[in-house]
Amino acid sequence: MKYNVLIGGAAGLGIDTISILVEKILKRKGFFIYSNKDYMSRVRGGHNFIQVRFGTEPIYSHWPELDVIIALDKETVEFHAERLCAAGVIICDESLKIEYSRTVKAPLAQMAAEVKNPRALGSAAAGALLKIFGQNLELVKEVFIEKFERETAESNYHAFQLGYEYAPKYFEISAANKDSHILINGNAAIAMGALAGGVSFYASYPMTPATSIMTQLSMRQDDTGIVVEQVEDEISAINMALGASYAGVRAMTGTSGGGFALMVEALSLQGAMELPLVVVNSQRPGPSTGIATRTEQSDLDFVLTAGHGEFPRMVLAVRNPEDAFYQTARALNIADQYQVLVIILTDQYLADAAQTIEPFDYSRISIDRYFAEAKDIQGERYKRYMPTESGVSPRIIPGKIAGAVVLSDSHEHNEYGHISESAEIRTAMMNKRMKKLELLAQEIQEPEYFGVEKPDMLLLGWGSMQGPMREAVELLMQEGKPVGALVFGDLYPLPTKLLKKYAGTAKKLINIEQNFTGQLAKLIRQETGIFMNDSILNYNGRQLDSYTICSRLKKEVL
Amino acid sequence: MKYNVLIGGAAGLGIDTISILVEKILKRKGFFIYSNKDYMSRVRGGHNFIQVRFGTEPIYSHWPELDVIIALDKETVEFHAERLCAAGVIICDESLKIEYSRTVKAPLAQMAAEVKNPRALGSAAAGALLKIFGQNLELVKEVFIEKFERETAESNYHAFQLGYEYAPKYFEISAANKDSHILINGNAAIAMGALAGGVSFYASYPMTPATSIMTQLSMRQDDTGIVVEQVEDEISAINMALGASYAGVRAMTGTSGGGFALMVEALSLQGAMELPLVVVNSQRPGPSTGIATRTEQSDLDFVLTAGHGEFPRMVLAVRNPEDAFYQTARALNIADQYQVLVIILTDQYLADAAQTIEPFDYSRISIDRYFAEAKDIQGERYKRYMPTESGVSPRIIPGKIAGAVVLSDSHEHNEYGHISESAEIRTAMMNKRMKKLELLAQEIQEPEYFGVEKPDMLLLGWGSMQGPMREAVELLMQEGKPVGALVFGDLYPLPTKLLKKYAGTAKKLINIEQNFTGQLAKLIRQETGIFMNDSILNYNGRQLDSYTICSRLKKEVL
Amino acid sequence: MLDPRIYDVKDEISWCPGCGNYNILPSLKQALAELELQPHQVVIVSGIGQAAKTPHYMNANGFNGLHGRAVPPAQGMKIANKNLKVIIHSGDGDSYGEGGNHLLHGIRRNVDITHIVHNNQIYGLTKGQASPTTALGQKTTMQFDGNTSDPISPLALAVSIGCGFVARAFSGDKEHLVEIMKEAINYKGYALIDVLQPCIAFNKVNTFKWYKDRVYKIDDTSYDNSDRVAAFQKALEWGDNGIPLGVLYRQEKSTYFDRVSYLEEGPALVDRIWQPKDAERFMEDFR
Amino acid sequence: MLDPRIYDVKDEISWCPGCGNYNILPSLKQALAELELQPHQVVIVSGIGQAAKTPHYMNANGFNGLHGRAVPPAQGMKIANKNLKVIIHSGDGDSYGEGGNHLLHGIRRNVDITHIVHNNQIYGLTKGQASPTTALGQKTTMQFDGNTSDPISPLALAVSIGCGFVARAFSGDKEHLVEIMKEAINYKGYALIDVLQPCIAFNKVNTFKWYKDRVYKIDDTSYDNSDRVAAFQKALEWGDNGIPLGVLYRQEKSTYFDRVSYLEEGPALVDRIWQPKDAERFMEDFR
Ligand SMILES: Cc1ncc(C[n+]2csc(CCOP(=O)(O)OP(=O)(O)O)c2C)c(N)n1
Ligand SMILES: Cc1ncc(C[n+]2csc(CCOP(=O)(O)OP(=O)(O)O)c2C)c(N)n1
Ligand code: SF4
Ligand code: SF4
Ligand SMILES: [Mg+2]
Ligand SMILES: [Mg+2]
Repeated sequence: MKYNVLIGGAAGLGIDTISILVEKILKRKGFFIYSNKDYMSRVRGGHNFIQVRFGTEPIYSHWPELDVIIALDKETVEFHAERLCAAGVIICDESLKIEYSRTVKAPLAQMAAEVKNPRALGSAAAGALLKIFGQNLELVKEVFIEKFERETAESNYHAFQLGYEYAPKYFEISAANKDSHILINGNAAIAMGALAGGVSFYASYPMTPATSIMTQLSMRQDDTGIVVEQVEDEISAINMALGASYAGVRAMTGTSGGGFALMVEALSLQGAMELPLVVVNSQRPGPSTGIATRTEQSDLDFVLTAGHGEFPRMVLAVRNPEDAFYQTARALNIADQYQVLVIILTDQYLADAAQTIEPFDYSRISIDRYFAEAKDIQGERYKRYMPTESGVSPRIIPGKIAGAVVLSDSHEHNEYGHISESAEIRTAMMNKRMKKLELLAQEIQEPEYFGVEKPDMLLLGWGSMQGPMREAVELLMQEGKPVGALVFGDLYPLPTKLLKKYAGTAKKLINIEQNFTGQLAKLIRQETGIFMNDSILNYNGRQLDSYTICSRLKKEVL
Repeated sequence: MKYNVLIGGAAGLGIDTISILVEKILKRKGFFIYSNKDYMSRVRGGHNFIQVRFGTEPIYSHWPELDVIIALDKETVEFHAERLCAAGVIICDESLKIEYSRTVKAPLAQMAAEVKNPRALGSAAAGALLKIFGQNLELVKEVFIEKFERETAESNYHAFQLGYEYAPKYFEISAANKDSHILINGNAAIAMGALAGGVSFYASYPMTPATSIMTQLSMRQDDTGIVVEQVEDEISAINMALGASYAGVRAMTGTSGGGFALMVEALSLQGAMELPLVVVNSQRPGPSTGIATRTEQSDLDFVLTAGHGEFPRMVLAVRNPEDAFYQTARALNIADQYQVLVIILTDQYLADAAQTIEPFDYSRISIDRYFAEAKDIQGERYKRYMPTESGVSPRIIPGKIAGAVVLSDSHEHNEYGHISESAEIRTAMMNKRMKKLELLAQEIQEPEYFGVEKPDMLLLGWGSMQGPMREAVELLMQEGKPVGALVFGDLYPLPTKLLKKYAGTAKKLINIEQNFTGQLAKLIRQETGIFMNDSILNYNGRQLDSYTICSRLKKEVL
Repeated sequence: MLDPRIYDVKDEISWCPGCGNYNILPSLKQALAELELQPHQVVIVSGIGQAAKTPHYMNANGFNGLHGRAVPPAQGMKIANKNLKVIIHSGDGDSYGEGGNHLLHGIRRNVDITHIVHNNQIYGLTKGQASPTTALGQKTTMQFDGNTSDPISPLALAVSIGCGFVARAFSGDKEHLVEIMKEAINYKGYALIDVLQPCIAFNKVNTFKWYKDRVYKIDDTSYDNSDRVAAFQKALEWGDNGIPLGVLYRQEKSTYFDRVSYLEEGPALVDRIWQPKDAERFMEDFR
Repeated sequence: MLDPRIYDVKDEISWCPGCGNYNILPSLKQALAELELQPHQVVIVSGIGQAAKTPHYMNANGFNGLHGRAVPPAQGMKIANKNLKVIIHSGDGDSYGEGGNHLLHGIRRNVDITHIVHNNQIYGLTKGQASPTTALGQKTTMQFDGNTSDPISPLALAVSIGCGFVARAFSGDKEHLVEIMKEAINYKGYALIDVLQPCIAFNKVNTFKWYKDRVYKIDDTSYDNSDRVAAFQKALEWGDNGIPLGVLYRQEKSTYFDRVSYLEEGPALVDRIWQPKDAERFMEDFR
């Protein structure tokens, strides 16, 4: 059983606070949660909303039909009332002129006034909501105490109680289990993965929807002894990270497409210097500034070949908060092991979508640095780019071994790192570097598969489409459709085993992507010659949900 | 009949002057010329050389076998003597200790001393060369008068005469025709095309091998009234060009891969604003600084998708100086007509390779600006992004029409250019912009084809590979091989008519590229599903010649 | 004088109620109207940020480009059409952070444009991180333990590069702001105005009151604003000892147009008359 | 003192014979040797250009990065390992042109690095175009009718941003150069040395003789280099009236390490001890 609540209003009215309260309380009561955000690029005004889905089974994505709307303003009702299901309820302040019959017009402002805290209006609304879903008050007060300062906790909890008392009960749902989950969004999970993976240096410039990765790290820098540096521009961010990587620490940077574009020259520097580096691109709709606070998957083909000249790289997309955690830690290891660039793709949808998941298993994470030691360095002069069978040269930390100096160079260079224009050395160095692509191909993880054993219709997607596609497959299977979905995490080198297996027998291949040109389909064509038969593409800045996927499949494809 | 001369020495010794003299004189005498440069990234010292091929038939490329070496230092002989053909001759100063039998050890330094101009040594060597090829002195003096200041012209010509008198005659060649050609390299031809095409503003930052485009324009800015601005960085170059384009002038910028990387964010701005823009990327070996003064074709896949988000673009590669001229002028028109980005790819080989070609036909060039006028603007408020059937909106020059203001925006916007986050407007604007890809597809020119009517073996290449591949096909056809070559100029949208025609019947498809990963092959796979059977790839910074292509084909493929 | 309302547009403004930007916008309209400039003669150029939304809130030509990159297109369009009045409106992060290099070299190039910085000493649009003018040690939504970089003095910086018009205004003093804007727009060359602008949402230190309590107007009778060293000294004044408002430095110098003489003397570049055949003569160089 | 020859490498140097860079290289070796720094304790960081080839001509750790981007990696590696002596050697184009923004913000950040600019007032490696320090009107291989931008005074710029160590030296005066280098390397914070360096190939105006005839050493007894306004005035001195050499401005101030106290107090970041399990406690925030 699942319910879906929308909390809407202008920026600055406090929908965030309501959703945090509601999510935390429902989580503590043992429900599964999935919440996602839809907000405008402004600080006050406009129209923002958060959708909180909760229920007794795991939830992987958002959903269009609403059971309850908490409307902090009239627009919220105007924009979303049509999505209310038949039994749906609206909660709002009594002052709003709303016609809809099943509306709980509570004196929310008055309740806030009663507790002498005008900002506690949202807590009153949260109280009404909890009552509507027939929840008791167990575990609630604790959440207020955690979230607010002492005095405001009192007044907010009081307002909550008033709202709770006022509202009728509409729905019946109770959680079967005790809460054992964490509730975390994609960006926080990346930050947690980076911390677990031993990142020591994160240089970045604020850019939505990547900023919160930096914030999550920054708030813990004291505690961990890492350095999080906000720099003057993205060019500095990546070059500074490369400098730190050269000096031997795990370094990382993150940004969105426009900032990533500014990093492109230095991606290629990574290629020449063979310094481990992890770069996160949290995508939003382009081109250019586009829509700053919305979602898209349109940077895949860009990041696959970003950078002048040729050098190996790995590109992966994270699919949900759990994946984001483990993959970030994995990326740091791969970058170190092969001295390569690893690009992590995420997007605004995932960045801001919070999900209840199993607690991270830290024993699954290791920090593998692959440094050479004094005894491993052959000969008298250290060869930073020593030819080896694998293409990976022994790397040391500058300053740690007396007598050994480390020379890294952006030009073509010989094994010592010295500039060289020799045709032979050039060819050898290109071969050495590009050979790592073979090693990376061995590291590659196959896409996740959901569906029947032999699907007639194979859906293909990547990254944040995982949740919606997983749910869509479930819905279609319930209708008896012979369907399956491959959702790629690792994208380059492209894993092709499962792809070839399922594509070999499926009658229809359909890529589902949040972009215009079908970038995954293009990559698959390029790497395998496999063509899609059809595609579901969406590029309006909002994530497709499983419902829409199913109905578009039926309308456009089936 | 063709001969091949190499002029070699350290940077700063004056090999440029010798080659200019030799090329000009031979040209004036009615020979066809093809010369190319191989130089190091330094101002003095090292080893540089220029190869000058000349003959009685058109020449399309360089050639490995040498007939004459002018050696200004010993290294020149050490490095290149093995390439001398049996009848080959070396010219050098008597002081050089050289063992080779057919060496004209002339007292070049002494001749220079005799004319009281130590820098005239090269002219003496040029004189010796002319004599060796049995040329008379007709039309020679004029070249000295043109090239040097009054007094130095005298002394240099005198030195030339001394060298001429000293040397014996070795070869017999005479030109059939009067000189009617121009002798121009790829970068100068791009600049000439830009001037003919009415470029008014060129903003750029020096970067080899693109700098000489700016130099060629800069030296004529007074004369033409255009503005050539050297800016602080490449980010400024492209943004300034976009500002100028917004204001209504034809604007262009040029750089090499590293500078292009810095422009990537603004490419995407072009996409959002729909401002006409032409960007030249003159390629050199990467990754990163790579080898600054050498050649490569490794930025194709990079420029195809450079920029975050999705927007239409056209990518073309110029194939020789003649092509460079016409294509640059064409690019400026296409950019204006569709308000798109046109990326022109060239490379160091072509940038510095001079060829005798038919004079440019200026009557073939037109400057078509496609501006709307006051009467074309419907309604009261100007809609910069008015929806139209074609996707191209009427564009006006800001400031020219009282009452009409032009708003260009990097965000997603409505038809007026105002920020919008609406899902509907977003979708409509994406559709509008991307629709231009269909228009561009109609503009696309098919690749050039050389070879037999139904080739068994089809070679595929692009850009500067045209000359070497054309000659390679001729050589293979002389051997009776059923071979053909498609050389792409327009690359994106990819023209596929001839490709499908020839690929349909050929038994072997082989891409020949100056890169590691076979980027054209990848593009063809992606766009058509056609896979190559084999490839000849070279990435040592030196351009493949036809001889090497043929021998590698025989060794690796046939 | 024109009616400033010709610059109005109906589109909704998305700044927070109470934001300092609300005073700058009408000041600009007022200044332009007083200068008798029509909307189509003016271009408002910006980067990205709250301040950088200004082109959307004006009926004038507008170019809302990339974060940090307002200066290059502004120069490009002025060079292309010298008849346009080109005015940059952008934030402190945009102008001094991401765009620092263009400011530096824009001043050197001395194209005749006006650069108005809405300096709220914070990154507003991205929700409160430190900007290049945020005080050392100030806590923000990103710098939890306080900002670790020294703030710059934008005016001292501009004076050091030789900017010929360097001024400061306060969004809370509209009349003065309008006067400074007019003077800057009329100045021939690169003119920089740093406008103190409270961000009520994210800068809880440099509030309206904080500025109001500290700003004072330079005394034109005793202060010689053509003295570069004195201007530098004045530009360093900040904080509790007072924050000077006014034109701190003014120097007439040759502009880009003086230096590229055919631009100064001839028609605007956009009006250049040119046919392909006009370029044919350059082929002679390759004969 | 160490033997400066431990810094020698055998690889060929590709600078033009007679280039001013030839004096800077041994000065650096001398300074490092006198400071008893071993090659593995030092990193030479550079961008791209003739000056930027320095890391290749030294037996020390080296990072020869991107054009204009020497400052960011230098800061990154110093933050990562505070035990390294990080010294930037790069050109005027690199440091003040393409890299201008990083200089500005590097100074603000005040990481303890030394930035030595080989200022030949020209782009050497790319064959003679104007740099940000080329004189207005000077003809070059690109500016055929003369440079149209005002040159900057790098020292005035650095003083204006509050750089705590701002000096000028001349490649023709090795002894003085070595002394300045030593002082800069020992200084705690961002130290900038602008070294006048004749480019014999492309700058025919600012020749060895041109510099030689104009440079003079600041008189330490009468000049107070802790006075920022005086330093600014001194920094503006240029050309026929004399070019001052020496430490124009010196101010002790808190460095980046002082501001991020656990870096100052703890081990170097590269020696941080950390296990995945150490991060487990942060999961509590998501319960
Ligand atoms: C390349 C790039 N990096 C980062 C951003 C995100 N961004 C948008 S506005 C802004 C800061 C704005 O601060 P400021 O210029 O001071 O303007 P304010 O909002 O304070 O008026 C940032 C970092 C971006 N749009 N582009
Ligand atoms: C992004 C980028 N743009 C341009 C270049 C080309 N480039 C290399 S060095 C240089 C200028 C060097 O001038 P300067 O820094 O003064 O050094 P110098 O050679 O005079 O010592 C330029 C423009 C480059 N390598 N990278
Ligand atoms: S965030 Fe600050 S600068 Fe932005 S609109 Fe709100 S008050 Fe103004
Ligand atoms: S070009 Fe100039 S700076 Fe470069 S090595 Fe030669 S003299 Fe020195
Ligand atoms: Mg700001
Ligand atoms: Mg220089």
